[in-house]
Amino acid sequence: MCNCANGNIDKLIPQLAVITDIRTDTPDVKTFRVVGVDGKINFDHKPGQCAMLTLPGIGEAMFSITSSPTNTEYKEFSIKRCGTLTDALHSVEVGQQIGIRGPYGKPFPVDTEFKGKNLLFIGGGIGIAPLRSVINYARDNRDDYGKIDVLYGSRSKEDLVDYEEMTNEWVKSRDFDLHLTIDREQEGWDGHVGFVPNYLKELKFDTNRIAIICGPPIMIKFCLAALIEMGFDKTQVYTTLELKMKCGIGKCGRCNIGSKYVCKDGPVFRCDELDEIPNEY
Amino acid sequence: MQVNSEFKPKIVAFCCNWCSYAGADLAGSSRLSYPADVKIIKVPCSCRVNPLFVLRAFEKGADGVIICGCHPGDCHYSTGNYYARRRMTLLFSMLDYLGIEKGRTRVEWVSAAEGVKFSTVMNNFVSKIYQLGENVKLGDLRCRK
Amino acid sequence: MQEVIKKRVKELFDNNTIVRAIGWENGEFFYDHTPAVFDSAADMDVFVYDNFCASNLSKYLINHCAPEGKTLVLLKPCDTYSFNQLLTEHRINKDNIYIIGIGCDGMVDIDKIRALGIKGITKITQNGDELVIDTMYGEKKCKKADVLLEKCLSCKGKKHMIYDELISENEDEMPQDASKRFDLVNELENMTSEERFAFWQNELSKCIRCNACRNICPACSCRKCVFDNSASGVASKANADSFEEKMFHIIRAFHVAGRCTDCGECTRVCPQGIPLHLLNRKFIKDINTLYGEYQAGETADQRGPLTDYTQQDVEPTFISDKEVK
Amino acid sequence: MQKIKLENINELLQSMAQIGKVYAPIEKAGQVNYYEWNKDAKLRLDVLNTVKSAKDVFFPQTEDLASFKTEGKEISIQAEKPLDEDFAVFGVRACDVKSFDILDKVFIEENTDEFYKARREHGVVISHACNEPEETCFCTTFGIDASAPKGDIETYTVGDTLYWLPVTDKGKEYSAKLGNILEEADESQVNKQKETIKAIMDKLPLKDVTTQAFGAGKTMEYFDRPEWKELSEACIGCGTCTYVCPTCQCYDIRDYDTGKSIERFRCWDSCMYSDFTMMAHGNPRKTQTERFRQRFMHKLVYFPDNNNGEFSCVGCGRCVAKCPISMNIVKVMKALGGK
Amino acid sequence: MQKIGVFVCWCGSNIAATVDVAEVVQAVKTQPGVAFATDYQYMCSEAGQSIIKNAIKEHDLTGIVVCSCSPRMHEATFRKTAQAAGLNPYMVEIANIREHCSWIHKDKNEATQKAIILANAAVAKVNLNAPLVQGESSVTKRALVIGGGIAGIQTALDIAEAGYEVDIVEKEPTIGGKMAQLDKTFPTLDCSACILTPKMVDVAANENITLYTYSEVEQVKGFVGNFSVTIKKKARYVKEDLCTGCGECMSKCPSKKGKDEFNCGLNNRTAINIPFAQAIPNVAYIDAEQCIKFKTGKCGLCEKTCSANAIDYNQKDEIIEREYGAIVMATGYEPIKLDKFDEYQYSKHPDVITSLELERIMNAAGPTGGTLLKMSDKEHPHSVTFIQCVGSRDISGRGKPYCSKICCMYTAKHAMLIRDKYPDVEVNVFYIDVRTPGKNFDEFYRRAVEEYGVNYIKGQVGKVYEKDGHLVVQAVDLIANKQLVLDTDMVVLATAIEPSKTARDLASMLTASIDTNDFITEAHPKLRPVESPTAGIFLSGVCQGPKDIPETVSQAGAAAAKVIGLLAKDKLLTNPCVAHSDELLCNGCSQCEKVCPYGAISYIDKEVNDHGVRETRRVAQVNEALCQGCGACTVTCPSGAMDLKGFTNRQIMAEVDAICK
Repeated sequence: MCNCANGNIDKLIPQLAVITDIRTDTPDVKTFRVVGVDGKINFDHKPGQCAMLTLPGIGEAMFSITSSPTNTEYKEFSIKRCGTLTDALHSVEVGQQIGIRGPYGKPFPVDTEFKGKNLLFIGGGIGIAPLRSVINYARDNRDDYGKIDVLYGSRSKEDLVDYEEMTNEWVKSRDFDLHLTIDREQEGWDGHVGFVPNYLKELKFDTNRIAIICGPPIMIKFCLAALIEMGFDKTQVYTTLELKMKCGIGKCGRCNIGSKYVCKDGPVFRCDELDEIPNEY
Repeated sequence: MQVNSEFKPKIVAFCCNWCSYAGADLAGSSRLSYPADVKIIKVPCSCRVNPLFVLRAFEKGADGVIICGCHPGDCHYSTGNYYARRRMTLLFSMLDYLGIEKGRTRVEWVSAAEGVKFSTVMNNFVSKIYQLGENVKLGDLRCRK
Repeated sequence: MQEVIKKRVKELFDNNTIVRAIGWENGEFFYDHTPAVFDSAADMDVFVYDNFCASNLSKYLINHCAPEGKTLVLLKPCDTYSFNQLLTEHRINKDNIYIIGIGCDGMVDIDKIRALGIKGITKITQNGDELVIDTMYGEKKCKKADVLLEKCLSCKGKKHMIYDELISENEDEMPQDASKRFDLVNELENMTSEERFAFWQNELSKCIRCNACRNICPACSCRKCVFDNSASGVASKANADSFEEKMFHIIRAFHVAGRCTDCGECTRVCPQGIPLHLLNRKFIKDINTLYGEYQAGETADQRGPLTDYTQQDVEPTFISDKEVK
Repeated sequence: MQKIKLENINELLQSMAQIGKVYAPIEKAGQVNYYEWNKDAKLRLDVLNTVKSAKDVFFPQTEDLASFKTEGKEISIQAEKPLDEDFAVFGVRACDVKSFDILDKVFIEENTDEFYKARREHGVVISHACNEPEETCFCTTFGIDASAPKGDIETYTVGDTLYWLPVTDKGKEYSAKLGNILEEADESQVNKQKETIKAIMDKLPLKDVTTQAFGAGKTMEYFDRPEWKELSEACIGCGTCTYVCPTCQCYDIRDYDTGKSIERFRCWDSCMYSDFTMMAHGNPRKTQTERFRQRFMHKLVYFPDNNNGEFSCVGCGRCVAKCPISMNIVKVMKALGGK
Repeated sequence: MQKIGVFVCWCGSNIAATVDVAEVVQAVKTQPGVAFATDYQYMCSEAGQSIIKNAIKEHDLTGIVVCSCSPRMHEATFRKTAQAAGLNPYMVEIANIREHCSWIHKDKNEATQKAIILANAAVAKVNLNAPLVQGESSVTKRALVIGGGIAGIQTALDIAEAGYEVDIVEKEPTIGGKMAQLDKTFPTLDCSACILTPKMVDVAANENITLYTYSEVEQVKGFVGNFSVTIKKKARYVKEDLCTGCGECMSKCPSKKGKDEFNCGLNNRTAINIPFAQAIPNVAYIDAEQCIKFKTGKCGLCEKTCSANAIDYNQKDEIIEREYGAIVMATGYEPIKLDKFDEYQYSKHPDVITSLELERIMNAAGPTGGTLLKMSDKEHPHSVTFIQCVGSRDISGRGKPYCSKICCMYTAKHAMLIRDKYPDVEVNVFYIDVRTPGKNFDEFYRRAVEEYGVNYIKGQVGKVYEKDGHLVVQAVDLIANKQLVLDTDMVVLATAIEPSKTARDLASMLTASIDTNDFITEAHPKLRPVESPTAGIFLSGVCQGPKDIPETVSQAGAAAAKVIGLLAKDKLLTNPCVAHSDELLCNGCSQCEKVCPYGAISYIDKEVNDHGVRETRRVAQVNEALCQGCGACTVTCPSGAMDLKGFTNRQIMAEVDAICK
């Protein structure tokens, strides 16, 4: 009966999981820790992949898995409140069961193109969510990668997701630099102030690295332009796309751009690949 | 007419806050009984009742829907029940046209002073629904499973 | 007529009265004309007006009465009712629109011709009351009256309710069969409740929820339909149960009650041939009998019957008190 | 090859129904669609195009996926089981038969959809050759031979007789179960008929419609063409073309609260709908032009891109006949490809 | 999702005897959103409220459901409780398990199951509740009194005395109303004019009072504290500020055919006219329909006569816009038309008159100079017959179903006055019942019978007819149980009174409810008798129900007190359960605007951002201060753009779903 990888009748059927921890990151972002009802979730993922979360009657939506695959105990999802399902998720308590299916999408090429390279992560707002999985994976496999820089910005200090983890754990990693910025001056903030693309230009990275951008479309656009200006080739830059999704397996048609399905062929794209598909995102 | 003894109808009564809900309160304080199958939803005015609500009730398994408001001319908002009267007249006529038993829907004007009328109206309506039996024509079968 | 219209529209382009025109353009076959937006006099070469221009163009104006320049629209008599209704509801701005009212002597339903067993049709010409049909298998003839579109069978008349100029030869002709408008509604009303239920169950269960009826309807002009709005609580997409199509069609008819001009587009476009106009006409008939004769879109400043009342209105009980058949 | 007199066709269907459900073109309230056959049904084998295509049988407009029950924080999930009984679909025209291949590529080749796959495995496709193609037909454009409709069993109407030719093993197995209701026949009549049909096909008005200009790798060539705006101008954004199309496969997944449980079901959706790609913060396809383009680009370019140049259209002509404003893939192909 | 607390009240045994409250508590705990549930004997008690407050704090509740008596009883209580615990008061819903459940059902299981469903429905609603905040609106410190009879005069004087501005709108050329037409008042028999006219003079003299006579209210917009009223001041053709009221014009006016309304049309008046000597304002007006100048263009005698140059034939109606914080209805009454009572010959015989006409005949300023005369031949009558309940307590449909209340007493007064002044006149009174509840009323009636020899006959008059030059009354004497045929010279009909014909139109302008008899409905028949259910509208005098003068004056004072209480406030809190339009969904079709009884919806062109598409659209806007929250607009809105806070589509459907589960 069970023909599917996830042990279910069909890929579209979620399996049961339970929320074991809820962390409030920012006023509108919470991170949920999810495990299978009988312990582990029976699918593995790679950094950058997503999963569909279900609250029955409210709906289903695709979220980036923010925990690293090196952590096999649980999966984490950092979720910003922005619609019906996310509203509902933000109001649940520990112990709430949910439906989960996945993994979906093409991961970051952590074991191929990224290997041995210097990595520059550029994130804005909730855009850090997909990056966190890669960053932690790279930290856990520290020897496989070169220098790691994380440039992360948000509206305000309160809106910096994973601030505790970044400042308490990430910075302790070898060859790791964290560059934080917030949009406007704020009391109690002595770090950098300014938009991410501008800070990126100020930091003047050399091109001997791979850049991974994730954040609001406008930020991605300007960061990409800045990187090109700095001499990066598009093949050195990765980003993720966000479109409406229903099935997660490239059939329902929503996330179709050109011949690509973001849920299946993305969400991770190398920037030169984006030139080959219509600008419909 | 065959009456199924097991049949417990679900009846939704939309009552306007100013007249009919108070009329139902008066029926209560006067201990004027009517069947427990009737469940009241308070709305500010009969004109708040959207045909969607009526159909929604049937969809989810209601066997009868009754709307109660102030007597024409006595609307707290002066004109609400006049609009409600036209809307419901047309809606009920359409349901009848589609072959839905017309006894399943009703509008009654019950004032705050008419506890007796409220009780009588509900007794009559419920007995009509018992006569008609289960609503099978206008419901989502998934809710009847 | 087609050439007269074409010439006049070109003139209006040339003297800069208008910057665009909405009409019909030639299709693959002689009968599949598509509504089109013409941007210049030269574009008008593919303009067509004949027995197969049934589509009501008034709804397109919602998106085409933008402030820059005037848009010309060609409206048949029945289309002008929809136009007026859209004006009433402030969905279009007359200042930016130039209406040519064009005459119409009824539009033809190609499916009705096919239903007569006439196949391989290549061309149709009108000769008085008769249609001469060229087919791959020789010439055939039929009475035009026998193959009119459903919506033309209860024509409201040849008079335009609103226009800037007219190109019409039969403006004062009165409809012949207006009295038959409610015949089918009456017929249904005279059935037993069970028969009616069976009739509608049969018809509505064919519905595929393609929304053609809604999207073509000039009265269904909501920016976002409740049935498409996931926040409305009643959104639905396909009929998972026989209830959903009933809900959709009852509510749709109710939402246009008192606003529907009976233009008949819903029935014309339904891919499953559901006589949707019989729902709208039921409301129209009830409104006429209960609240006085009302024709939506007759003028642009009427108060609709559902936003109006009299103290003496009939009580809803009159329905439940009607004799059970 | 076998045969049966058309006047006895109900006996044939009766025997078929004993093997499993039979879906066939049946008239209800004036329209012909695929419904389950029973002896009171009005079979319309003569009708060329059903309103909804035969895809409805394998990929139904709505189907349940799972049922959830919730209590407090707890949830239980009950998945629907894929179909587990044999059935047949009878009277499928060549174009619709071909559409199953296209759907198979979507639903089976990668990330298999178990519900669809189960139906395909259990379903016997009994095709029916076209005798009188209509002017809206352009299946030849996609290399489809309406006179040889393929499927598991091919059938032909010649005069007052239905000819029956099992093609695949599945078809032969099915035919074997029918016993001796069919009598043996030779192919001469059918072959003669095929020639006649071919002759008609050559005369069809849309016979010259060509896909030459389209195909894999042409995304950027066509994406920004100005014709899209003109072509889509009249489009009312309904789903008629999508829902009557035998190859459109977009779907939605929705939940329905019955009061006792949450039923998760899948239903057809249309890329022509304004809310199809709508997200909380914006819509990547803002106007009808983009949605219109998506549908035709998908059929003519994107799908070939992913499927060795195969088009996602079978030329059945349903959209040509049914579009409320008479805009269709033929007009699109001519407008874009002709220039 | 909310965190909801459910509190099930026993109401002593009122609920607990029929509903298993513990079972309700257990059942609701499984509902989505419910974080806490408990029961208690009296939730409305201090202790009960403490349970709620503590639970809100302890469990961090975002909403509560109280299963108790009707929300009409304690919704306000529990909202305050919630507020005290820091919860928005509109996150409270009441499941009415007493009036709608325990009190009407006997079977405990049945009642318990219903209570559970009602609780579930309330929970389902609260799950979708949103915190609502009451708005504030200002108060215009001025009152409008519609009607310048004794009710309006008294109300206006009391409000003005408290220091607030008040305007009186009176449709007649003078204030005074019906009381000014009366001769004497019961039961003291003091002169009506003598006690009324000083008050009229006070009105004129009071700086806080502005009088608009010969004026009508045309339109009312706004809401409590902020009414905007359009008043039409009809042209008098006499300049009010110049006219001295000398009356010269009246003596010269050649048109003398107008019916003198003040004297009930019993005599004629001139076209230019001052209704009566003590009129306030004491200013003439020209009846254009009677005036020869207006009819033919010739004449102009009054203009020539007027030494004050006050005549202005070109005067136009004046439209005045004024703002008010409160409006008092004091529109009074009229005797009913007697055209359906042909049996009494009222329209046919001049000696059949109404009681009000008799008042004028008895009055020294009346058509006969105060002498009781037959109107037919101006002869002294020898017999007068009174018929009671003409059109009152009538269930035939010709008259009014109610008792007009004042007739018994004024008839006793009339009978007594006639017998006092003309002892030779025989007075008979036909009555159904004599109703004399009131201070000194019954004593007064007994004096009429015992001291003045008025002949009271219990019975109904079948018909009145003329025979040989005098009137014949055919009646039944119910006590003697015999037919009576009585010759008489005059018949006086105690005609029923009905609310002024202007009341219904005014009520709809004011959105005040009105009953089938056209009396304005009070907010509560016992507890709020001088207020309309529509906030800011108050009732004074007979417009609310039949009353005599002392009752009218006391109600007028009460209404004034309520108005003063309102005007004394600087801010009013508004109902937050108002309509709201989602501008992204709004089509701008104006249907909602058409059904709004308060004119609360207007349309503006606004730039919106619809999922990334920026454009200017015509969208509906609700004035939250005007909106009263009826919801009529929500149903006209096909797209669902218009919704009602506190009763949203989703909330109501959630209740429906919960009930139909």
